[in-house]
Amino acid sequence: MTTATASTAASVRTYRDYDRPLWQRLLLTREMAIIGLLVIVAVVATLSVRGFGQPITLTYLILDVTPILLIALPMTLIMITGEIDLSVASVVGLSSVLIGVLTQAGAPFELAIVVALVAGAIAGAVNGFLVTVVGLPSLAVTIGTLALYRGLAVGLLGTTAVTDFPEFWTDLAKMKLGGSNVPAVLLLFLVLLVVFVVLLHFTPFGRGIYAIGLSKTAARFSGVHVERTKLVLFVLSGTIAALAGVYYTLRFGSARGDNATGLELQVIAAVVLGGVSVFGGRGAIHGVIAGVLLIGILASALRLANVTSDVINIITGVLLVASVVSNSFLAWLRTKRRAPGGTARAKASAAG
Amino acid sequence: GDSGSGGGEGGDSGNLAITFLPKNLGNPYFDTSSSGAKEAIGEFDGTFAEVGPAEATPDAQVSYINTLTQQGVGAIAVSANDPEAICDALNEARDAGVKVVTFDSDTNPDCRDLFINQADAEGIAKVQVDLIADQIGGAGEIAILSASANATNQNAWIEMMEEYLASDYPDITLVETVYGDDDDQTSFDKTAALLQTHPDLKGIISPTTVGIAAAARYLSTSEYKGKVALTGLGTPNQLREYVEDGTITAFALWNPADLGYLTAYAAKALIEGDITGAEGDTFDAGKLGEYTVGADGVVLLGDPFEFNADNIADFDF
Amino acid sequence: MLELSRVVKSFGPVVALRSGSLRLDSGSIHALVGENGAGKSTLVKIVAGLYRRDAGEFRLRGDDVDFTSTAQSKAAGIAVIYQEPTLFPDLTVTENIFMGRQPVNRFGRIDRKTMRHEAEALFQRLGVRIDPERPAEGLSIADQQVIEIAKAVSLDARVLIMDEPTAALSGVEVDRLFAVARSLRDEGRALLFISHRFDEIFALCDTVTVMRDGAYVATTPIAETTVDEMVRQMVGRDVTELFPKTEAEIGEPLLEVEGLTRTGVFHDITFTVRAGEIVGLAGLVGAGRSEVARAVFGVDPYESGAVRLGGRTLPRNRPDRAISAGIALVPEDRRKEGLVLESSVARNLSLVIRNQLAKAGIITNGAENRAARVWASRLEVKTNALSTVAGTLSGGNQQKVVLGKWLATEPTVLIIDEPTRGIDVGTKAEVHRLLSELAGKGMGILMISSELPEVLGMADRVLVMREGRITAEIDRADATSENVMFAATHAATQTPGAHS
Amino acid sequence: MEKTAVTKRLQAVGAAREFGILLALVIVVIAATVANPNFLFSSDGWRDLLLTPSILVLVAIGQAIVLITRNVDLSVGSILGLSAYLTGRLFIDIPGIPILAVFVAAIVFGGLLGLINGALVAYAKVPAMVITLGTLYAYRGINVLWTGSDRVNASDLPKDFLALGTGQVLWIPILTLIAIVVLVVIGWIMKNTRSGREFYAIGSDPAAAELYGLRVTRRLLIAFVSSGALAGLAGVLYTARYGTVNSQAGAGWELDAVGAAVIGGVAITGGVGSVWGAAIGAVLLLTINRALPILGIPDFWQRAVVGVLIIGAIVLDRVLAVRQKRKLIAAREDD
Ligand SMILES: Nc1ncnc2c1ncn2[C@@H]1O[C@H](COP(=O)(O)OP(=O)(O)OP(=O)(O)O)[C@@H](O)[C@H]1O
Ligand SMILES: Nc1ncnc2c1ncn2[C@@H]1O[C@H](COP(=O)(O)OP(=O)(O)OP(=O)(O)O)[C@@H](O)[C@H]1O
Ligand SMILES: [Mg+2]
Ligand SMILES: [Mg+2]
Repeated sequence: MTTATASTAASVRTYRDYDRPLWQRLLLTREMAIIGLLVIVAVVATLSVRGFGQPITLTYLILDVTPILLIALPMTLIMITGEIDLSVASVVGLSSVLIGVLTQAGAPFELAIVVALVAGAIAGAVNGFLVTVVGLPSLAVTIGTLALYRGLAVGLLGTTAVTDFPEFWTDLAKMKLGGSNVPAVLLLFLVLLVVFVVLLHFTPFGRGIYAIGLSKTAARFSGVHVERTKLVLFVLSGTIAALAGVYYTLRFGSARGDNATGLELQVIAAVVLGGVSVFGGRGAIHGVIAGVLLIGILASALRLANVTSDVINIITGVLLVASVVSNSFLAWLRTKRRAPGGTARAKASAAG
Repeated sequence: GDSGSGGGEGGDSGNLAITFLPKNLGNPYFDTSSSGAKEAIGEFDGTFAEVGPAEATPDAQVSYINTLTQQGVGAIAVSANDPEAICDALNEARDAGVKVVTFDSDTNPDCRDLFINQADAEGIAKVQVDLIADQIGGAGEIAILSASANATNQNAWIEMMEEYLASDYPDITLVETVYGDDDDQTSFDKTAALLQTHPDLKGIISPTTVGIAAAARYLSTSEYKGKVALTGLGTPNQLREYVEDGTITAFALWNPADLGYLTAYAAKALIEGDITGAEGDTFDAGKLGEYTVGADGVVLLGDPFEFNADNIADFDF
Repeated sequence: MLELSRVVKSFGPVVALRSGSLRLDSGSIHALVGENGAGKSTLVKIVAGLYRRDAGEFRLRGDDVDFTSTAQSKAAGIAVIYQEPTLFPDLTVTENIFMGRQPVNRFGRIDRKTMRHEAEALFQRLGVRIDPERPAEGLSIADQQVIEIAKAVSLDARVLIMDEPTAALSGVEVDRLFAVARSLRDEGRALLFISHRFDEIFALCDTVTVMRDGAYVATTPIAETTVDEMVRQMVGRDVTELFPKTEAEIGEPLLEVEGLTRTGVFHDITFTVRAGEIVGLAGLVGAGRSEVARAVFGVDPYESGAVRLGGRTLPRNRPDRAISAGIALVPEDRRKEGLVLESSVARNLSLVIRNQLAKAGIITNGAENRAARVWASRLEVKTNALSTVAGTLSGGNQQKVVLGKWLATEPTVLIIDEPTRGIDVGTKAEVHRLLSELAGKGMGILMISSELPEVLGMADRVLVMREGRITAEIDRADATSENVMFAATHAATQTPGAHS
Repeated sequence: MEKTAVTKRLQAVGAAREFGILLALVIVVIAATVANPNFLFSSDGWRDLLLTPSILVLVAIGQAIVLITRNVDLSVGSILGLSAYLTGRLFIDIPGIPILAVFVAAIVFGGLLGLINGALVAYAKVPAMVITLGTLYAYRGINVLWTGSDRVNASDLPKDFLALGTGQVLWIPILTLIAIVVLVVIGWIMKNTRSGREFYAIGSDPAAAELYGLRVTRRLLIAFVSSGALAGLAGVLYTARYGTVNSQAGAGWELDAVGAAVIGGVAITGGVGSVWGAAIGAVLLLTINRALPILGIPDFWQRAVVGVLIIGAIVLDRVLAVRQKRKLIAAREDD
């Protein structure tokens, strides 16, 4: 009789969708903390740094951070699966050099772009192959391909820098949207942003990415194609890096083997700052965008205030460390507060 | 931000805020040129500033040019890491009313107002080839240790050197050109590699101050000391001990301090509207006297100077 | 010697130990029994200093103690063999045994020769042949267990705790271990022995403590109790009540596995699961049952053989294809394989069906929540919100979520590995009722279980595996605990003789 | 108990791992020497063969210790740069300071920077990669801030000190001797002492190391301090060898160090490899760099070859590991 009552009671059990109200879910997140910091920095910079408030600041900021923004999109997805791609900046260089070499050889520029993008996809596929099929750690693999792709880039072009590109294309890279101060390249980014936001947050594929990052085994047992997912992401990363290489070449009007050297660390720093866990499974694209912009605005404002690049480096480094350590610190604080009778046990252990 | 407080908006003829943007910071050559610039700017009461990237890449220079544009400085004096890559940024600066003077390493002529040339390329190439030919007796294998592979000025000189070698010294063969990226360690290691790769090497030309110092340091402790000649462009302070110990017999350079000094005065003349950069314009350059703008907006500092054991004690830079 | 009383330990919302008590005496072997999830291992880990208790008393030789690290318990003379072997795969067997306390000469140099001789002497005493210089990587579960034993014995501890040391051992190895254990007892040490095998407990131990649902039930001298009595204390009611198997109509073959082989793991596995049928797969831990299930489902590779579902051969290594063909696998280790622990209940319940939930390729939280709500309420998962993180649910509710996420795929064949491991008594009955119900609706079920009563109670047909091979196939009517155990421990498929 | 055939085979394979790199090194040296006898048979050739890799060897040893514990230290290049500049400053600001004191100061300084890394990793329990990426930036920034556009020149340094950078004792450069002494000592510790073996245990299975009651936190601190201190020592030697130090000294060395260790058979997943392998990896990496021009491969392609080498090494490692695992499983089948 009692069981019957219990089961009726249970069958009318209702489930709320969420255990926290909407505003808490939206506002009390790691991403919002970064966005908040971004807003504060932007406001403080506008008020206190001479020259920061001009519209041209926005133009330069967008032009400067676009390659990082672009590469950060696939990097976010890769890092959410718990992997990493250190070779992106080298792919930027390689794609830039390929465009240079082909243009120099007289190939149509459109063809050069296509070849560069395909080469980027292949470079990503090589990374992906080594990580998923051969089963190597991505950190080691992409340290290797970081050297390899950069080496190919430098080797292909040697001493020269190709600087002669069709004006149509170089103008396109710097074109501003209808008389405003906003560079048109922002549109390219916005299109990709929509694609990646949908891919990560609104598709079954994206659900798989998070599952892989939180538990590779459980994802595999749930029918998520772990290897294929990672392979696709590495190919995407290579392709977007190559696209960033095209932009890089056009913006500076110069194809050089050493283009974008060291950019990988900036991208990863921004992604981690934006709330993506290097253990995988956590992070969202809006946080990453905020992370990129935060570093970009800080650098821009500090440069304007005649603060040298070294201080910008220190701030980037400290932000990075602080952002991961603060998480652990908060978790530690919470457990400390929650642990009952901590002192009593401390006494017991002293006695024993 | 003291450079910003130097005057009103850019283009204003009273804004004597002149910012120097060398290829990279921490390069003694540019330290010297900046000291000359500072002296000049002090003389005419302008505001001197120096900014720059840690590594000699054009994309890093672009960010600084953009920032200077935003700050609305009176003039930018830049030594270009790439003739093309920083062009658009410079043109945007000029559109915003900032005067642009290149020194040491030029960009394309249409993205700056003036180029202050330390010495004409021909003269630089000639003096270095003559020096090495003299030191190795006019025949044998030589190599070049340059800065980065894309350095505009070095590449131009190397091209001239090749032509001059072919026409005047047929017995000298240039076996290899390597690039030390204006980095001590790289230049040092490249010197070692050169000597290994070419056992019959007679001489090395290093047309960059970082390169020649690193090469001298390697040579001075190696078995090749005194056997392989070394010359190029260097500063007396860096090379003094190698001239004294016989690693180097002679080398050349203009006075980088004078280069910076002249650049500063040229920037001032541009800002104040005394000149526009057209051929034939003349301007006053303080203690250096009067200079005339040549074709393509180039101002020539003078002939390179030859340093050797007899005169090196007279210089301190 | 060692005494724990009313010890409490919880992991977030999961209360693993409500009130654990235990007393060990010198010169005696004490047994600790209880169902899966009763809290035995948790108690052991508190003694070992791996967990700190939330409340309760812990005294060693009369002094209150509170270990904060395993080093402290080691120093206090307590040696522990954990349930899961914990070896360093890259180091040699010898190094594994002596790590952190290797013999050294006066320059601090590790004396490898002495160390190896000691390891050899230990193996001699335990009667096994393991090369002390080989890496631990790739050792069989049994050999790993032997090394754990050697490690504990070599510590020369005053208290030796063994958490299911015999689970993977063969008869001879067990006998050797018992001989060692008795000699240690005779030297005056205190031993704790955890096992699910009653025959071993009666053969070895002097006293027994029974636990149920994280709480102490009773301590009795072994001579004064019986198996029935212990089982009653463990489960709190008669065992047979737990398995309300209803007869179902058995139909066409659904899943056909033929000659499946993976070198070193399983061999020539052939069996069929038909519609409406529950096939039990029994055997000792380490027999290779889970590996077979994983290979059939496609998460593990196999070298030869074929898996057919409804006559169509499934490709290897493709769990996604197995899922779309209609197979579901509720895996053995739900915390690692079954759930994305840090994800919400809704995400877990909808993970496998994410492709069906997507409209035009787009999936939304709303669609996931709707689907999840259906299964959460059908299985009566105890939680308030669908956004609850799965890892914070109690074990039984986690198992329900795993079941739910697989039932949501509407499979034709359900493979379920250890369906009730670590589940409380009430939920256990619910799971069993659910399984019967599903079979009644025509689903084919392959149930792997280490609990004999569960297999005997639920299965229409019992397959028994031993060392990677199927050694017997027994119909429901003929299946007894004797003949299943016999097949699980003996190579030949002869009719069982009198088994002790 | 006599060794089984499998074990013997396995040990042969394990030994082959380091032997293989050594063999590759010998082949490179022979090939380069055949192409140009000066590569080996001239006093400079011989000296540079030993001298060039010595500094990287030290950094790679430190990196290997950290990698063996399943962590990584990306900040070594920045630490090297800072301590190299510190070395120069000490000589400039304290005229007549004993050389030994400078060594001690730089090593302690590097060790402290390593301690910061170690403490953040061990106590905050955050991945070493992020932490050391952060300190890579921060330390380099501090370096640039401190150095500015200043630089240390050879003329600022005592002659005796500079002589260390090029001097030899019986045909062997002093820097190489220092590297060898460090290698032998640390190699011995890693192989023969309890603490050394605990590094391996921690990297092999961190969870099991906790179960064993190993002092994981302390070991991690020691690993990072060692890595920092060795980078500090490398900084002093860098100054002695190159004579000039600017704010970018050691930039990019972190990837060379990780690359050297990985080529030398240290697994990035911890528990496997030796400092000897890392050292040979460092020598191989730099010797290949020097040999490529002699073998007629232009300057510009050298980075690509290095990349191929790193990938080749980790692929080889993986193949060997898979083969070993398969053999062990097959062996289980036999008995
Ligand atoms: N680290 C943990 N986090 C959360 N819950 C845990 C943890 N460890 C154990 N539990 C839970 O605590 C309960 C007791 O587990 P314990 O391992 O002590 O059982 P046991 O008696 O040893 O069972 P078995 O016979 O299966 O080994 C189980 O419900 C288990 O799921
Ligand atoms: N880590 C391992 N390394 C090597 N072999 C292993 C390992 N784990 C399991 N094995 C082997 O795989 C086979 C099957 O092991 P497993 O424990 O999965 O079997 P099982 O019958 O499913 O037992 P359980 O009751 O635990 O589910 C055994 O031969 C065992 O020795
Ligand atoms: Mg247990
Ligand atoms: Mg199993």
